[in-house]
Amino acid sequence: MKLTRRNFIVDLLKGSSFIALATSFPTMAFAKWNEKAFKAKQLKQALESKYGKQQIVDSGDILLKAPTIAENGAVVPIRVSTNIANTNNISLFVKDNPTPLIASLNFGETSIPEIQIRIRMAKTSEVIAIVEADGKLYQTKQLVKVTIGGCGG
Amino acid sequence: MRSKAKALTISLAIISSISLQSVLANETWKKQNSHSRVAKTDNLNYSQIVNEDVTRFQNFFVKKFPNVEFEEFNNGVYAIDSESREQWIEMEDFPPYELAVDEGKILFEQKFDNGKSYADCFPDFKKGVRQNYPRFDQKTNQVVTLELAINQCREANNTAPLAYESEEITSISGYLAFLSRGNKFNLQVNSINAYNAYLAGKRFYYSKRGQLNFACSDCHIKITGTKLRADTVSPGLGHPTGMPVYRSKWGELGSIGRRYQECNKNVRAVPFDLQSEVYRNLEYFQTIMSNGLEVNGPSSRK
Amino acid sequence: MKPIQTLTFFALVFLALVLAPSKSYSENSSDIIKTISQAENLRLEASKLGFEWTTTRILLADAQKALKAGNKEKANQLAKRAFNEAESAIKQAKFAQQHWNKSAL
Amino acid sequence: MSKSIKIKVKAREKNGIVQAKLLVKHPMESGLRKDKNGETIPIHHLTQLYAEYQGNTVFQADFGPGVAKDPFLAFAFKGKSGDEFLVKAVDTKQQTGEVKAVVK
Repeated sequence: MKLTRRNFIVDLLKGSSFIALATSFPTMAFAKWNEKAFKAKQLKQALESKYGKQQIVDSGDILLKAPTIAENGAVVPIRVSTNIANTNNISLFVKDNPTPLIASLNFGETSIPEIQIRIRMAKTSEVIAIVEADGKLYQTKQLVKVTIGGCGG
Repeated sequence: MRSKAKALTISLAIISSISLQSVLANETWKKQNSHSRVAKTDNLNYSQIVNEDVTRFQNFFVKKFPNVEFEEFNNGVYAIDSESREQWIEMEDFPPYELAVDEGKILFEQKFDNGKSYADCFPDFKKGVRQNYPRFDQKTNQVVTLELAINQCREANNTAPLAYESEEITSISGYLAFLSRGNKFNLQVNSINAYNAYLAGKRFYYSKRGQLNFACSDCHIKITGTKLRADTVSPGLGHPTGMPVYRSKWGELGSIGRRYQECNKNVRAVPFDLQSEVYRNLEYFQTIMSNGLEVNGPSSRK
Repeated sequence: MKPIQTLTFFALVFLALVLAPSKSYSENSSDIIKTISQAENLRLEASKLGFEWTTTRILLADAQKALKAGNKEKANQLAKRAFNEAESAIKQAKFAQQHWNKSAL
Repeated sequence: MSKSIKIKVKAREKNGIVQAKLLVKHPMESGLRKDKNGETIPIHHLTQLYAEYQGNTVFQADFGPGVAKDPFLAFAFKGKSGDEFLVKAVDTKQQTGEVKAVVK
């Protein structure tokens, strides 16, 4: 891959703005940050805090793209997308992280259920993506190896 | 005196015409040193020796990795490791160093108390200056890295220098590198003093040190491409081109000096100070070995 | 005279008993201290050459700590290891000086 | 509501879908790391992020400390080139950030 100054400048100047302003949050359109689920130390607790006892079924309609071997557990790129109709939430869990719930992503009516995110992994673990659609829960899993590096390239 | 020098110039010109590289070096030199006869003879000898080193060094990697295009070597380990490369491409999609580049632009444009700014020290910054560093400064007889030049600029404008590896200095150097993307390194050694600095860097590169008894070259030449525990060892060609680098391990931009310190510690050798003469000479040597590659800093690495 | 002689005798025996361990301690300790300081000098020499190992300092600090804690055997061992390391680092520097060019491309 | 959080957004429209990518400058301290002196660095991470387009929240994210430092997120919604949209973020210290971006 070639990163040229030219295509970079175009991105930098046209594609983005960099105005950071102090702001207030007058309306919280979505649910409150789920403290109990995010602070849960076991996957089971995290799942229960987020979904109650609701059943989660395995699904082949969720695409979870994660590296087989993570270059560095500090930054693991993940992609999730699904074609399950009426998806309103995709959540990511790392089973063996100190706190397994990583992120919960809510989709409005006009948004597309596909995301990319960079996560942290403390060690080799299953990464689980759970899709919520029409009140039902679907999941898919992938093992991501996190190794102890030597020199670090 | 004059005819002797002329004869010398002619004979050296013949030698230099053997390789295109040294002819180019000679041209560069003519522009720079038309007033200095001593430097003149030095230039031809040393630039030729050095350029032969460059050719041997680069040929080793080109032969070692026949499927890698020469231009690709500035991508470090990602030029040779496809699994890592995929994750890196994900990172480069919106690399974390972009925030630092933006910050660097803001810092670069700030004025010093005397009304001047960095642009007065780096008049060609828009065209890109990264490829000119590190350069050998004849006046002070030392290698000047981009980071050192940034601090020299501050001091020339009565402003306190920045701490090396501070967010400010790495952001500014990251911004300058970014503006230089696509420019090729083509550093030439033009004097005996510059050659000595180059040689000191070269000696360091090939000297075993630390409890593990490893030289830079042991990892990055001898066993490059193999796995060292879980990591593929990157090729020694192209290390400086992507500097400064955002390492995921650091979570921020850092210079090649910070990386040198890490490497030294990895082999259990006491590291040198940031911007110490030893590291500046090493950076000089390594950058010269990367002549012909494009600047692609700042970069992201694991 | 006799009681004094007896007293002196007992006093000497007493002193010998009391001082014996501390005497052998001070001998050993001074040896260890000597090894530590020799190792420290070699470490500094290696450092000047630019070839100091990170591990040597740690060994020396640990040797000092062990000595303070009264663990002479351990202190002695650590000091000797530090000495050997520092010596190796200097050898390494000299080796590099002569041979670096052989591995150069 | 003191220091503001820096957010950088890139958004591009293709066939009526806006691909938005953002990077937030944030340490994302997990509360598990120790500093050089062995002291635990207090937890400090982003908790929520909102994307507003034409007055509606089209996308919303809740983060725990398991999101990498300087969080990156990409999402997509129906929209068109030239339109503005807004991204807001808040963290555990109630610091906030906001950025307006124009869809390419």
